[in-house]
Amino acid sequence: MNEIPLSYILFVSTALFFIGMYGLFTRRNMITMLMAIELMLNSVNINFVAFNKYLFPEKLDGIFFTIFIITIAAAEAAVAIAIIIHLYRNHKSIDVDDASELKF
Amino acid sequence: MNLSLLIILPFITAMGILLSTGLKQVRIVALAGSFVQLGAAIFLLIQYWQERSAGNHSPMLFDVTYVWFAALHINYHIGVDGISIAMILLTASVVVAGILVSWDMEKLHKEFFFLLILLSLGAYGFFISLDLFTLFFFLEIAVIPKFLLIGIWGSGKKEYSAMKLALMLMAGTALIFVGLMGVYYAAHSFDIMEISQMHLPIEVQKFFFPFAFLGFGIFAALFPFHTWVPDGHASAPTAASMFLAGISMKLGGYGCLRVATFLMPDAAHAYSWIIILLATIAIIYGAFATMMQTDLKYINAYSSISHCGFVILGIGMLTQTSINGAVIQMVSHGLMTALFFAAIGMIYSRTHTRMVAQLGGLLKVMPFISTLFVIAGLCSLGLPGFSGFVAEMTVFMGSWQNPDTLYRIATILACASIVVTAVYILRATGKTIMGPISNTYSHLTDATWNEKLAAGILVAGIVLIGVAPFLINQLIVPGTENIMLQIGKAITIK
Amino acid sequence: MMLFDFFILLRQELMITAIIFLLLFIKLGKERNNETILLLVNIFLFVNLAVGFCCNTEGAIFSGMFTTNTLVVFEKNILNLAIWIISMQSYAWLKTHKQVIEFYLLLLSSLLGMFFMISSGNLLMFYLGLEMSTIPLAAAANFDLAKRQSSEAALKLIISSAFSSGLLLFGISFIYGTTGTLVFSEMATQITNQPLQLFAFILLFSGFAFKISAVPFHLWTADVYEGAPVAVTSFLSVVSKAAVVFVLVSVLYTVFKSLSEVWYNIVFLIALLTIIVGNLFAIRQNNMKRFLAFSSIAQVGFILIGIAGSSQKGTASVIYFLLIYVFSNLAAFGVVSLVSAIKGKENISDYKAFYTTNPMLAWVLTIALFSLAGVPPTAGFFGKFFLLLAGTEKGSYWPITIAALNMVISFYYYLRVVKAMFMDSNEQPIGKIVIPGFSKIALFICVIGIIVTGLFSWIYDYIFSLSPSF
Amino acid sequence: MSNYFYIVLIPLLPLATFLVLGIFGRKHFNALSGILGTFSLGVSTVLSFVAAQQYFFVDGKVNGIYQKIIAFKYTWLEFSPTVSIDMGIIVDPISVMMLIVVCFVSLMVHVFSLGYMKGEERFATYYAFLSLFTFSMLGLVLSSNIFQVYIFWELVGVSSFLLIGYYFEKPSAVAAAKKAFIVTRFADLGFLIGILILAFYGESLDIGTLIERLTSLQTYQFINITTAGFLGVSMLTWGLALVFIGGAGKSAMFPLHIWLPDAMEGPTPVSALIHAATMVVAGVYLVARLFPIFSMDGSALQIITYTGVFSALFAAIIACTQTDIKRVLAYSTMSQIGYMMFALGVAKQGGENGLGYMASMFHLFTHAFFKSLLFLGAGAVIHMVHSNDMKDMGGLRKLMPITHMAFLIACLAIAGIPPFAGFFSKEEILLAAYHSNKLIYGVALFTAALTAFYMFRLYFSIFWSKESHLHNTHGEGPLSMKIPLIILAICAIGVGFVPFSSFISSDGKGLDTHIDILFSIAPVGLTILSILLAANLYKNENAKPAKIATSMGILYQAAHKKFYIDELYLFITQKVIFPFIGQPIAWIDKNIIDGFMNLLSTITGEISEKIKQLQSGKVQQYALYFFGGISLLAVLFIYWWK
Amino acid sequence: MSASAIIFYLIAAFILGAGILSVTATKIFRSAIWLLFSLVGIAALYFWMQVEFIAAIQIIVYVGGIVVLIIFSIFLTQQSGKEMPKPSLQKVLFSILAALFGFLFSFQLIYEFGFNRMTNSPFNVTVETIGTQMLSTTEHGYILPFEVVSMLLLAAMIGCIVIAMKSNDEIANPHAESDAKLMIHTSISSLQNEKEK
Repeated sequence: MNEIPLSYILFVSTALFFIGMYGLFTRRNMITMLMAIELMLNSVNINFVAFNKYLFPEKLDGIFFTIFIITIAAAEAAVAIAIIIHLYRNHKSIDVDDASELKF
Repeated sequence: MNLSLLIILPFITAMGILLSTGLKQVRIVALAGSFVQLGAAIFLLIQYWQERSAGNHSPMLFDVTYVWFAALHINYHIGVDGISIAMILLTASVVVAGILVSWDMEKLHKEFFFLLILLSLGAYGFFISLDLFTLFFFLEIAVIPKFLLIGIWGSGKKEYSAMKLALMLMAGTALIFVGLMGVYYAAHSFDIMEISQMHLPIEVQKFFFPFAFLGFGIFAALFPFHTWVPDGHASAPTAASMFLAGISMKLGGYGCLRVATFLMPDAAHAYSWIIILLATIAIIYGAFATMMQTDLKYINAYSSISHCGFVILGIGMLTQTSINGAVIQMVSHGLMTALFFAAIGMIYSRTHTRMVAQLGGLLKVMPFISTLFVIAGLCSLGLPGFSGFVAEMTVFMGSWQNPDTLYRIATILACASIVVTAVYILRATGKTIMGPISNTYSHLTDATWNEKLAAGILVAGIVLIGVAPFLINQLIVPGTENIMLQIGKAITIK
Repeated sequence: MMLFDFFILLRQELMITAIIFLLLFIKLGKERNNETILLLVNIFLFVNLAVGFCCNTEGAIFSGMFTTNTLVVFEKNILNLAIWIISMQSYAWLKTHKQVIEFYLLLLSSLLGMFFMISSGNLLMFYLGLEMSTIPLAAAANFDLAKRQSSEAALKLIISSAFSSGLLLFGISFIYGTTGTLVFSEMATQITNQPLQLFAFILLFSGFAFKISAVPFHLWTADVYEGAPVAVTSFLSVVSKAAVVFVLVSVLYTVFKSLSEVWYNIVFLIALLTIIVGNLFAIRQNNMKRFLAFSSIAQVGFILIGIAGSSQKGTASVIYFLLIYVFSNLAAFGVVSLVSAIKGKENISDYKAFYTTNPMLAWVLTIALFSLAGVPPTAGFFGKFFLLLAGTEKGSYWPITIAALNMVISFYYYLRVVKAMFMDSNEQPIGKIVIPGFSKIALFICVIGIIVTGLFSWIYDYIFSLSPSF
Repeated sequence: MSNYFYIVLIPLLPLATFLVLGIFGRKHFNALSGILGTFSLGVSTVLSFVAAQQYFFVDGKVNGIYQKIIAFKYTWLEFSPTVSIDMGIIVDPISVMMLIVVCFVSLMVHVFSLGYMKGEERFATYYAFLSLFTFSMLGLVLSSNIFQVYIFWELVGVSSFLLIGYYFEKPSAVAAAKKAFIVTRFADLGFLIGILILAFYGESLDIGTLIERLTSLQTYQFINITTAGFLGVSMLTWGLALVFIGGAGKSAMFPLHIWLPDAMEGPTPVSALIHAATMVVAGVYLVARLFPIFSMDGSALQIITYTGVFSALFAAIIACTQTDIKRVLAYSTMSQIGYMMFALGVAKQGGENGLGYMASMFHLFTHAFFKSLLFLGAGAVIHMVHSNDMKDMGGLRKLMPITHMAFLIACLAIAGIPPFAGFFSKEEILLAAYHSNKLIYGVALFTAALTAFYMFRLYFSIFWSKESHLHNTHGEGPLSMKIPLIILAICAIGVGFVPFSSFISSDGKGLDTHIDILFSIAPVGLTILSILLAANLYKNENAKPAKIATSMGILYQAAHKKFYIDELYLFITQKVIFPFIGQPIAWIDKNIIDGFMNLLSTITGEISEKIKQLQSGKVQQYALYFFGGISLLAVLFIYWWK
Repeated sequence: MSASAIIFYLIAAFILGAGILSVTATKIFRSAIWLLFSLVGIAALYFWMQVEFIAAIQIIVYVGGIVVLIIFSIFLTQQSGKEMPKPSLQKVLFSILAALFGFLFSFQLIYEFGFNRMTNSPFNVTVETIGTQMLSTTEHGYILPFEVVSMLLLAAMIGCIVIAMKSNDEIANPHAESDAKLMIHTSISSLQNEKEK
């Protein structure tokens, strides 16, 4: 597998990151925005694992970082979804543009 | 004498005001406090004489230094020379007068007197502090009370004026701050005397002098940054106007002298022509603008611009005599304008108008107040026997010592302003004091005891300086000589 | 290392955790009325604050993941003080609230996160602390359950913080990739100004900037502040900001020291932007909380200038200013929260003629605003002065001039509020407010702090002696 | 020479009176204040006579030369070690002479006012002001320091302002007072700058020092001031000319004379004191005081001469056409002062050439008496008729014989009929003019004729002309008004015989003068002719004057309208300065400078309105900006900054 | 090229394709599924990189936890079937620009940096090493973060409960609560099974 250089994997992760960002920018549905964020976090995970494997195999920093990122991502998602649901109860909509009363 | 007394006394007074209840108590406390301050100031003067006559020639007397913020070399360093003492006396007398004229202040009296005292505290601190940080600290203390005084107790478009005044003065302090920073990082000290010992690099001076001078200049109504003066003075309640013109405009002049010129003499030389230009414009321009005003307070405010022009001119001319003149002019203008505003306030409180056109013949019903008005007017047009004459003539003499033709022309223009002054003063006097009286005013009453006392103190000061100028001259000369020493250094270095 | 030392070093974190569990038990136990709970909580918090001051020891444990020293302890004490004051101020609001304990649980766990973040020795702990301080807050922002705006605020907070942490992680991953370590001390030697590392740094910095709401990463701030309950707003504006600034200072000064001439410019640029934009937005606001939000943005700009100074002065001045900022801002928020909790009014126009009905509160608010504006003799003057003084260290005078002149604008809007309270007239002014005892104490502490912190120099000297030389 | 120290009391007594009356008078002893003032002034007068006696006859003369004695000196304000204002008292011939004139005339006026101003509400104030004026005038004449002169110069100005505006409820009076003050102030500006110039080059303000430095050709001060120049004119000339402008302003020389006629709005005794005898001659006195320096500079003297002679003629012509008796007197005063001026102008320093100097002083001396007499007489008349206009008068000689006699004497004196006082002094002046410049002599001669003409026009139309229709209600007025008239009349006859020239001369040596009969024929003859003409025209009411007036046509109109000088001034102030300087500046200040300050705030507000779209409330946009910020920073600092 | 390379390319293509589809799909349910696929693809990538443990967690937490959670919430908000509103064109434009720029910029930087330093030292990430390190307080010990994270999860749980729980006046909504609980459960369990090792 060594003929796949690190930069290829980084290409994938970076691309995924910005795909996620694109999704965050464009999606008007809050839940889909959340998905986009998950994509971004995953790309970061890929980075960490890849770096750890390719460059610094002697320590497992990257791996652990990935684990914690996953956990926190879960927590974040949970809270976010709770908020979204509550918002849905109040606004009867989960279109992010409807949640823009606070401005200027 | 322990100079900190000059800060502690107002502080105690202010606390006392906060603790006391009811107009009667409050004003008694305030008056007592202010009189004690006046006493302290006079005591200081006496001690100063004794020290000097005992042959103490150190530039600053009674100076005390406490380390304040050791890490930043900030000290609480205070001390006085003749100039500061003159200013302190001015402040003390204006404070007494101001409290006396606002004797019947009903609305929020406690706050009113508290703010007055607070303002005076700032002024005292400013005049005695020899550390740039302390100086700046007290300078800003003196700003905000004005805003509240004008905004709460003022008349006319008071909020606008108050806001304008506060913002312009704050802009001034901002500029001053930058100047201080420059000095600080060049000298690694805030101590005025220390800095004056070392000689700041020319380019530093050239860069930061404008900041400092402009900043203080805004306080001293330097053209074209004078526009806070008319509105501010016009909208302010009487006492506040007196404080504004009598004290806080002097902060600017004193700062220009003590900080900008004293610490950055080379730059002062380099820029003196600009300063003189602006000052001359201010003098002439202010005078002509005054000629067009119809509101007594506006008249006095604009004339203040013109008169403070003399202060700036004197400083800009950089000769010993002219600087003496500038200092005397500060004191004289302080007393004179305070008196003028007091008189205007008395008239306004009776006739409820300040419009020249609506007044007339007041001399018949209120001779005392009218006399005050005339005295203030004559002092302002530089009549011998009053302080204004001494100050202006000293400035002229000093300015004339610069042989340069442009300076000469500036001086002559400045002299010419005394004619214009005569015109507008006599116009105002003729219309309000003299002439036929309209019978709506025929029942009005003359000054009450407190007004008389207030006016008495101010008039006494004016006449004393006017009749015996050698006193104030001897008082301030050592200080100005000290400043001239710096300037002299600058020339020799050039 | 003795086990005991562990406890000494971790005592503040342990205190918080203990309180959290105590509260949990109380919750699980039988129903109690809010008064008793609040009383207990405030006592706990006071004890917590007190514990912070005892027995200072320095050291690093968990293989350097948790490091602490006197300065860090002091910073944590500031935060403890802040949360104590906040909890006393929000008494009026919480007294009628259903989920008091949950509220405190969230606040405290967020505080715990901040503590770990402050004393974090490596990026992992830093990241965990950051998230831990954010996520509960997002939930807490939603605590006005009935209010639409509250949930909108929460949403905005969680979404944008998730986004920013995504970028932050992206940056961290590159730092890890280029240096091969997550430990600050090892990292510092390996940071050079290679483009990728610069990029990583900028991403990381943006994460910080987001948390302290510096322009252009500030846009969530005002909305969240306005929507969230006042208690949360004051927590966000004071505590979380302060915590992140503490970390930012140490990270910039130690980890990225080698990039200092680069980040000097970045920080200065951001600082000026922040001040200007914050001011420009603040002058237009009518809602008190929103107004304070923008004013606090402007304040952050000044803090950044102080940071840019990059010297011992810089550190000291920043921490000093934050202490003052705690007092001033909390005093302001205290009054605002009282008014909004008791009278339900939050607009500046409602505050017209406030002085006639509530002179005491009016004075407190005035003093607070003056302190924020930097008017002597309040402490704010000293704070601002020293910040700018530190910022001038490297001799960039024109930016300082701009900053100084911006203070004039800030004066305008602070004075606007004062004007409304003292000078304007109003048909139906806010009625007389009966101040609860706790709020009284809190406001008193704030005012005392505002006066004392400035005039008595030993506080600054103490901080200065603690802060490391650059 | 401290044995002159008591002279200090002469000015200080009136000052004390002023303070006492000014502060307490009106409330406590309004009626008595007249007596008080008169008494204290009487003391001063006595003292001044004592001083004169001591100076002229006892110890003033040291080996044939009258010394300049500094009786007293105190450094009042020190500008720099060399330049300082010293309050001093100089005792020399002219100061002593002026001392006598001022005190004496002032005393007369005080006495006269006792009756004239009786029952005034502000009686005390009136006397306070009189005392103030007397004090200032005395201070002026005694000044040893040029700046001291300026100080008292201003003070007399303001006291004249106060006295003119005494009837402050009359708008005309207020206007006149303002006019007087402002015009003289304008002139004083010249004086001030002149002082500055002289002081700068002379390096002193002390008159004595200045004189000795600027009169000897060797001193470097003199060399500097003559070599330094501006616009091609030497600084000496500038300085002196400017000083002279100051003098011209006070002494109502053309074109600064416009305030004098209006000043007649004041009470008549005041006019007699200030605007006839004392203050208006201050200019002459100033020039005389600095005469040694003036004599060093020909062009300055030229200016003085021509201004003086022209003013004399100009005023005389106008005087022929006025109908307000006080205005006639005012113009005559102006014309007489013109005499004094050009007399100084034609003089030289020392010896025979100093004749003009002596003559001018002499005329000043005599003029003081008969002119104040004229004014007091006029006062008495007005007091009787309650009008200033000739048309309301006529045939009063029966009603007020004493006044009539006094007035007649005065007229003869001013016309220069021997042996009355005016004759002697005028002779000397004409003589001096004759020796120096024929043209001036001619003009002077013509003016003398005119003087006689208009004075007698005045005299006849008051006392003869038509029969008086008003019947004698109250007599000529109280004794207090008669006595001064009588005393002054006697003086008007007598003072001519004083051996003036032996006391006063340009160099203090004194010079012997004699009346040259042959020379006197021409002026006296002319004078008598013009008196006859006046008698012919005005002794009885007839139409001739009107005819002549119409025949003169435009010329008469011009003269009657005072050659439209007032209108010119009015035009300049009202139509030029106010609308074209004052208003524009006021406008600029309100709209441009203040407008700029306001503009700043509005701009700030505008910007904040504009950028509020940033805060759109849409969280996605926030994220976009967030990332935008990052990319901006990245690009900026990764590619540009290095 | 070798098999693993081809596999990598396939996986990469799959991840990216699914990702793109998940952010562009018009039906929310579909995009959720695409997200699922993309996440699975990432898990596959981990397998390919021989970090099986991470892959396992990836599948358990993401696939088993988060995506399920998301799908629940989609049901809760009754959105499953219908078309989602299109974003405005300008928004799309800006977003594409931003994303493209970001991608090119950062990848260019990465490429410039060129992580060429390849170590062939063995990279053995066995489960027990992870387990021991996770709970050890010594060098390379991660006990502190582990505890911190558990506190965080506790806080998050509380937050979710309070927010999602209907206040008493409304009828309790079982789902919301259960969502939260379930999510917490999954994530904690994911940690449990590490502990066991």
